Amino acid sequence: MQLIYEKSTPGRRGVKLPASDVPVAAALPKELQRKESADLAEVSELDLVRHFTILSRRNFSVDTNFYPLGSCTMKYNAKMLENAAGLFAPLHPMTALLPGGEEFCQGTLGMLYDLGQLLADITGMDEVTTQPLAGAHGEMTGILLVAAYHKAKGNQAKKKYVVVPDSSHGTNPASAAIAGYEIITVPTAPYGDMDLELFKQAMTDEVAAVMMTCPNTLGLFNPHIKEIADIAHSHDALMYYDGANLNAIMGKVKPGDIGFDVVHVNLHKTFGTPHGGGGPGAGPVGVKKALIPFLPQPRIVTDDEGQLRLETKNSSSIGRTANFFGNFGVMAKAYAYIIMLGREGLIQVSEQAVLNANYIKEKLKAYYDLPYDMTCMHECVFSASKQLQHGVHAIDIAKFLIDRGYHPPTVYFPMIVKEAIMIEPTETESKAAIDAFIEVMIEAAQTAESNPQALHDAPVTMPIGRLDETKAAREQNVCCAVG
Amino acid sequence: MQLIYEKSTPGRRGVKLPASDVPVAAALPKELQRKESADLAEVSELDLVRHFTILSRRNFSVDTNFYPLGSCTMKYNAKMLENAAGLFAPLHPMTALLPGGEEFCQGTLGMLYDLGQLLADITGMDEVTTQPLAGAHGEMTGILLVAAYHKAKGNQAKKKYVVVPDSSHGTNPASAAIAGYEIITVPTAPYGDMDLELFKQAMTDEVAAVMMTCPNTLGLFNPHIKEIADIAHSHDALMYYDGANLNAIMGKVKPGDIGFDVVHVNLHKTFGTPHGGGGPGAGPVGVKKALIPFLPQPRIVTDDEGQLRLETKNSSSIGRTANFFGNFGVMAKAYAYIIMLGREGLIQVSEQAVLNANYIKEKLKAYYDLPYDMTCMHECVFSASKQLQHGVHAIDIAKFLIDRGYHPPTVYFPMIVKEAIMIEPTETESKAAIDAFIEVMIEAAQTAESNPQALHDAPVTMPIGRLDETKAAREQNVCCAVG
Amino acid sequence: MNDSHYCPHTPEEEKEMLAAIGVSSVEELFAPIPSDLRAKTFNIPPGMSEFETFARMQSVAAGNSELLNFIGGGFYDHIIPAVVDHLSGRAEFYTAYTPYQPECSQGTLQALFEYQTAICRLTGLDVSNASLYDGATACAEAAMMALRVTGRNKIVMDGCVSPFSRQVLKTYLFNLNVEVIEIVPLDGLLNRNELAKVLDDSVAGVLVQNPNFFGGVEEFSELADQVHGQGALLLASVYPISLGLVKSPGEMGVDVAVGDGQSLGNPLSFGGPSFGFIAAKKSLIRNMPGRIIGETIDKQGRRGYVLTLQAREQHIKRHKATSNICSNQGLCALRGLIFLSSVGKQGLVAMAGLNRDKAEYAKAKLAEIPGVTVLQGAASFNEFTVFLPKPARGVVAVMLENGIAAGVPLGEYYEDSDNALVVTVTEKRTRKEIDRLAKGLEEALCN
Amino acid sequence: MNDSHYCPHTPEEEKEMLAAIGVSSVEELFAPIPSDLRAKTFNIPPGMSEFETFARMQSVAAGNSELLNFIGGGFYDHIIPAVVDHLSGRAEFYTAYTPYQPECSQGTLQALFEYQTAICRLTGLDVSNASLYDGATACAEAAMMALRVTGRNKIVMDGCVSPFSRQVLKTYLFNLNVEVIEIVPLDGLLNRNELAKVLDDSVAGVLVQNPNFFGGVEEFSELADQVHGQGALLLASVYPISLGLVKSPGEMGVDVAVGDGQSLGNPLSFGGPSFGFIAAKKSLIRNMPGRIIGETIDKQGRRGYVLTLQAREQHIKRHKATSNICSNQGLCALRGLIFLSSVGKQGLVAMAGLNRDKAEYAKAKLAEIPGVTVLQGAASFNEFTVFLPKPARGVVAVMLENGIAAGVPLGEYYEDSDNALVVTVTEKRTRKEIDRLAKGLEEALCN
Ligand SMILES: Cc1ncc(COP(=O)(O)O)c(C=O)c1O
Ligand SMILES: Cc1ncc(COP(=O)(O)O)c(C=O)c1O
Repeated sequence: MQLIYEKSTPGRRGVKLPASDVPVAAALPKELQRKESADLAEVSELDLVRHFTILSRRNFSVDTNFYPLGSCTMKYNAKMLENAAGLFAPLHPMTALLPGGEEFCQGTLGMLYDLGQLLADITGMDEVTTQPLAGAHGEMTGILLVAAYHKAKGNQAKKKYVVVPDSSHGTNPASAAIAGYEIITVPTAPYGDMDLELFKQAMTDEVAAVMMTCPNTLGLFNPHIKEIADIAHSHDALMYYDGANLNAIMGKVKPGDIGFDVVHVNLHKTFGTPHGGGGPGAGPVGVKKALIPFLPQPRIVTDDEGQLRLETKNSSSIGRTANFFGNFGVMAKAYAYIIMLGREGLIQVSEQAVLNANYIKEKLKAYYDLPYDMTCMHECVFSASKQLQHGVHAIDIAKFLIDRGYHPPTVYFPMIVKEAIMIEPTETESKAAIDAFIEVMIEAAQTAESNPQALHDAPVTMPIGRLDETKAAREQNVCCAVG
Repeated sequence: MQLIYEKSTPGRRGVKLPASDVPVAAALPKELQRKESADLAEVSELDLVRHFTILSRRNFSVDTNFYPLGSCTMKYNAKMLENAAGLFAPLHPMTALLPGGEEFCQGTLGMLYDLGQLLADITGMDEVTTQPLAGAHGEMTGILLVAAYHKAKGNQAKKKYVVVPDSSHGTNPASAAIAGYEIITVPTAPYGDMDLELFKQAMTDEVAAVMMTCPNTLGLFNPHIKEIADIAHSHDALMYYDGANLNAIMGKVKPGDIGFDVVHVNLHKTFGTPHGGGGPGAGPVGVKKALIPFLPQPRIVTDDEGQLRLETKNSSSIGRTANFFGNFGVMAKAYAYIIMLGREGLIQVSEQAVLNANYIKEKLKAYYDLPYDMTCMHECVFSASKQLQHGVHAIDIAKFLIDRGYHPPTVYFPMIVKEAIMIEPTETESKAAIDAFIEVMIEAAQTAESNPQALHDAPVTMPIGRLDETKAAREQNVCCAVG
Repeated sequence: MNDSHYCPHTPEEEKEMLAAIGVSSVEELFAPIPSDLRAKTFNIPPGMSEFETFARMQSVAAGNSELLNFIGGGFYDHIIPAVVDHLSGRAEFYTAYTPYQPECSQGTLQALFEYQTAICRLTGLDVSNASLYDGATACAEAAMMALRVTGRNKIVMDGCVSPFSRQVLKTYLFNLNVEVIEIVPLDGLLNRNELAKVLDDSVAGVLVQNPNFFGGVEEFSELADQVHGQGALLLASVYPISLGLVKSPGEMGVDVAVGDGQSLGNPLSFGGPSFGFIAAKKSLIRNMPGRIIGETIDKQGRRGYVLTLQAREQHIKRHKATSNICSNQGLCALRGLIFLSSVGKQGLVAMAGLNRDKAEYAKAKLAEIPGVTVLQGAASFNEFTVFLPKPARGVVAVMLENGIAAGVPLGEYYEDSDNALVVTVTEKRTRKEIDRLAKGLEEALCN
Repeated sequence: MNDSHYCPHTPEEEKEMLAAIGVSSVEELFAPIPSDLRAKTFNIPPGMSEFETFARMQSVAAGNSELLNFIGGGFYDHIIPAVVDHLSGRAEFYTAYTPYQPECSQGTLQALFEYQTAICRLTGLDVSNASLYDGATACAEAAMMALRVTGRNKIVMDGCVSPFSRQVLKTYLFNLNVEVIEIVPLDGLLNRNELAKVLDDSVAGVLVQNPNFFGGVEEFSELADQVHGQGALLLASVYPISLGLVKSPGEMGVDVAVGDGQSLGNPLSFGGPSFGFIAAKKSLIRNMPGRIIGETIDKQGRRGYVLTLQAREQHIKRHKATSNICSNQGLCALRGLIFLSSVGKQGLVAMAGLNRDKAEYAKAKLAEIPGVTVLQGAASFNEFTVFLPKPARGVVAVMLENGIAAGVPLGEYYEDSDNALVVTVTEKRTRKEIDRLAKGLEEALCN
């Protein structure tokens, strides 16, 4: 398909702008002027609309395809939530930062405050900042809070390490590294959790924090989690909870109750925001009391009259992690989602998500190797090792699924499972949809035996086949040359 | 693709409704109760969303395909207009009909009034009613106004006929018939217009009205139109203007100036409303002064203080033609469209529509028979008679175009052209899009010679091929039996 | 022209195109219009940008007041699930035309087939078309169907049918040789004795409405038998949401059911667009107006949908067509289908129940007001008639000033009904709002 | 569970599924969680319907006031063509994930490639990534890029850079071994002498902003040479709409340009979501943070797009990655692309011109007010600094009460600036509104 720039015609105009009602100003000084106008698209509005409408149809998406992408919680998100977020479109964030400006923003500040409290209850934390802009951003923020905490205690100098299990998501070590720590990686034991013995060995007083996902990326809940937290705390290391898998446990267990000190929540996974083809999400961070003094600015607080105010100059704060109050539109969806589903609704979400994952696990374990065969939470991880005997890789199965109209599960993650196939159905899929998916997965397993080449050749029904990624990386053609 | 009912599961619930905050009422008397609940779909919201999202993709549409469907003016309609119409969603029409209610509806009543005036200027009429709900509904309304006019003059008894050219759209005679007239059809002369001699012969004092489209459905402007109107008027017959082709002439010629007494305007063709897969449209009717007393109720008038009021009890009125004020949402788009484009914009619309049609006509006339080879207005009509020599019909060419991603032109209309192919590109297509269409039309003509079977077999790229229409008409399976 | 909206050609392109045509200016293309016929004036104001236009439309909308809404009269303030907008807002649906080319229109065709199915199931009848303009014109179409089917030329209609529907019917028929008889209501119900007097074998159809304009719900099974006994058709206009609870037309033996589909997922939008529906017994299908979608197969046996029985229609039959309908209300019908599929089988029952419960609560509340009495003798759904101790017109006008649209005064539409008010309560109204209505009415009556 | 939102199973289905798993209740599936760890409370309020939730959100939104807006400070009130919402609102775009599977994600991938192209062309640089979180974090990412590229650990930044960006940068870097030097502004511009004093070969990067927080537009070509002379990178944060008029970072020799994309088709939305952009010279591509889309072909030679250079990223490189970015602001970047493609090449220039013309008009108008002076010495785009005869804080607070957000008082962010106010005027502001600002300010100063 042509690029929008290839559809451009020199001189063609786009949307009409208002005519000016003021005099034309004297030109900018020559040396400040742009020489050549940026060569943006020059297309009619119809051509623009056709281009992007047709382009959109070259995506699989939750609204068109079952999308059991493990670790990503690709649930259906109610359309009303999109409308709700739109209500806030015209509100300027600087208003709240003007002198006396909070008064004019009690609606939005109140919503953020309430959302913080709801998330605090869900995660068992004492206060939440909504500023971080995604899960990884929350992780970095959280680890910076840990650093500020240790610094305030005067022992940051000796705190050099963050411990992560080898099953952790790549953002965990990356965020900790960006926040200034070295990483210690602890292997996973055969029972599917971080090896407790090796963990104990890794723990010293130089460890600033332990970052865990619970349930972990294998979809398993670590029964030793409290013990791990106790050990960490005994070294004055804080426990960091990666909330990417919160969809499994709402109302069932709270990170704050089981020893965690800092939590981020991926609102876009659990709470009502579609993934946008790669964001925007939001990664609010909840903390236990001891960490509240370090929360980012501006922080929403209530004054004596119950009015919401902004704390902007708390010198113990880590400062700002983003421009304003976070991805407010995402927060609006999360807030609406939580108040709509309510207590029972959220519990059901977790129950049904776990039910669906276990159902798939049981139905498929005769066809695919299940390295950790136990009750899972909201997702299950298979290995294509059986299929590999026929030369078929996880990626081949993924591509076969595409031909059948299914977005593939996550493959090759977690890295600790060879040829991993990580399936997260979410709670919003109907049994019929899940059964149909199971059928296709079985068909893939059978085809792996009967006709492996068919899997290597997949996909054949898409406008393009498998792409040459090496060429892409070598040529680094990241900007259109035409036009 | 499965029907939504085939995707249903007994007991599955749809959207959640508010919990009741009032007591449960005593049941309806038994004999008034429904016995079995209507067997509506029972699907999850996700399944619902997937169903209709995927279903939508089984359509060609202006936003995805060039759609040169003659007589239908399938132009691009600005997205802003959709948003504008949405602004009025919560307003109840009965409000205006309550005692003193007009006061609370000055915004909407004012808009309708202003729109009426704008349309009156465009068509050269004295007043416009916005009540009719589509073009054909406008036609019926217009002819009923004609009947009321003749009745008021006391000579309705002798007025039995409505005259239409044989090139007229089917709705014209159908509307006149529904409004109580018999139809006299006048053939088209070789010069592409209603045969003037035959017309003169048809005209008697028994004729109530002459209905014409101008430019006509061949895309030709009738140079004798004034003469025709004069003849009609000499028999006290009124001239009715089918405004379906208004896109050709805005600012260039006004029906009211050239002898027409009643006009309907298809807002959905010319003025900013997409066709909705078959409506809603709107067919406001404009009239000359003599017909104003008969306009439908409620009629919007201004009182002494310039406030807008509703006239509801004018006994000379034909009454009501629809529930309230017409398809208000469509009117909102038309109003916004007209004020946005403005004088120059509307003139350009017509100029560019005519330019594009003539360009296509010139480019294709070497390949397709052009029965009326002259300057056309906004559309041009070819015949597939050349192709018929190879056994290829207009419908085969249409289906070939589908395979190439083009919505076919109108075929087999106007009926007076054998194997008609009626092309209306509209003003919103870019030259590149038009050129590409021309290429494909040429390819079709060449394939008709080289490989007619390929055209008979088309379309092959769609989820279904040509359907058995006889079976459909015979079996009359118009309601799903499943579920 | 490249400064205009939505006309894309650059000056260079225009030049090329003119050259290809062989003319030197666009103006030349208008030569076929005799110069003395050319427009002398064109007084449309200058245009503006998209941004300014939208701002203008916002100020138009702001020219209306928001009111607490207890009015119905054919249009009802119901919940519209968010999916309705989102799905009907798919460009492929709303920027397509009537599905004349079935291979590239299966989206619209299948959806309308599903719509027809929903309407059949809702009304308990066999066949449905793909929409009519609105509920009022649907009444007229039903009457014309009866005229066609029976070959007779008399229509009897209950005066309890919406005055708007009756007016539209009379307008449609005024220039035909048809007699229209209206039965004056008796205590807000069909006067069955009066009807019996005029019902004979010259009658083509009898039109009733359920619930009627007073809010009354009636049983018409017996009437159906009487009407059929005279070889006539029973035509009923129904309020679709009520069919979650109320006996369906099919269950009553109605031949043709019609109604307005606004309440099914279409916004009030100051009166439109909505859609009309029409459903009938199978035997009447060839006399149906408008488009009908039918199921069929292609050569490979794949199921698909087409416009069927087109031989009834104007584009084939011209003046002999069963109706003049061309563009209709396809997108609104699609919204209706999405609405019905979203609330679902149980949801419609629940929604209907909510409406009735709230209306009964309101009824009881209003009946507590000194001097206010409720019309007795008829069951009701979500609308009911109350009698005030003074003319309703003035009371309603006063309450409007206080932001409450309290109901529709009947005096405008019926004789000797000056004190009667029809109050509508949908599921959107909260108990608090109903209490506000009661309080407002009580206060207005004290004035 | 079938009464819950969005959890579709019927009780029968749930039973079947539990049987297939071999457990007798859903609760059993939570057995892996030790019972003493289970939540003891869960104080979320009961749920409500979609309809009620939306009504609640409307009342939240109504809790804010509408103001006439002359504030910027990083977020700008620009026109958003209606197509932006409609096209980015295509479900296939917004309900997809990061395009890991290219064959079924070409929609997102091609769009982001086009986005990268737009950003390169706008900034005059060679390569762009597929978005960053926002403009402030983009500054921090640019600084970290400079640290990585040079292996040095000192960042110099102009105090004229947005205080928010500077704060974010410092937060990002506070636990790294990095020295951050801020140059105190001189008359609202970069103090080049001070900068020269600290610029040596230990500096990794110098961060400037154009137009800066005071509204001043500067030429940095010479600075680029000086910075390059020390082997450091010049990093510039730019306001994309200004690039319709103002010399681009590429034209000035900037190495890494960043900025906030909110002004490109993203609503103010109380601060987000927007997106950050980053563009750089080709040689720096392997040090870019975040996702990058690259063009390639399949076996049949068909062109397609993929996530490329993934070896930089966290999911491959974990703690050695160039950034921790995973989910980003894809949809906002798409909006940016649609915005830029909708206004188009000429439109962006025109829009920038309108902004400047309106701001210059406002500048002149405000300068007429007794006691008000305009900051001299710098050209400006659509923001400028004025000095009031009294502290701006109080004046702004008074004007807020009158519905005007008159500007951002600088005293909060800079020493000795209590009387300074930064006023922003976008193309959305009409002359009338600007006149209202001037009148309002004059009145507020009289108090
Ligand atoms: C387990 C886990 N942790 C962290 C993240 C990072 O979250 P985000 O993409 O919001 O930055 C993800 C996202 O995929 C994840 O799956
Ligand atoms: C020439 C002509 N007249 C009348 C009509 C009828 O208009 P509508 O479809 O709005 O009823 C049409 C519609 O296609 C038409 O093309």
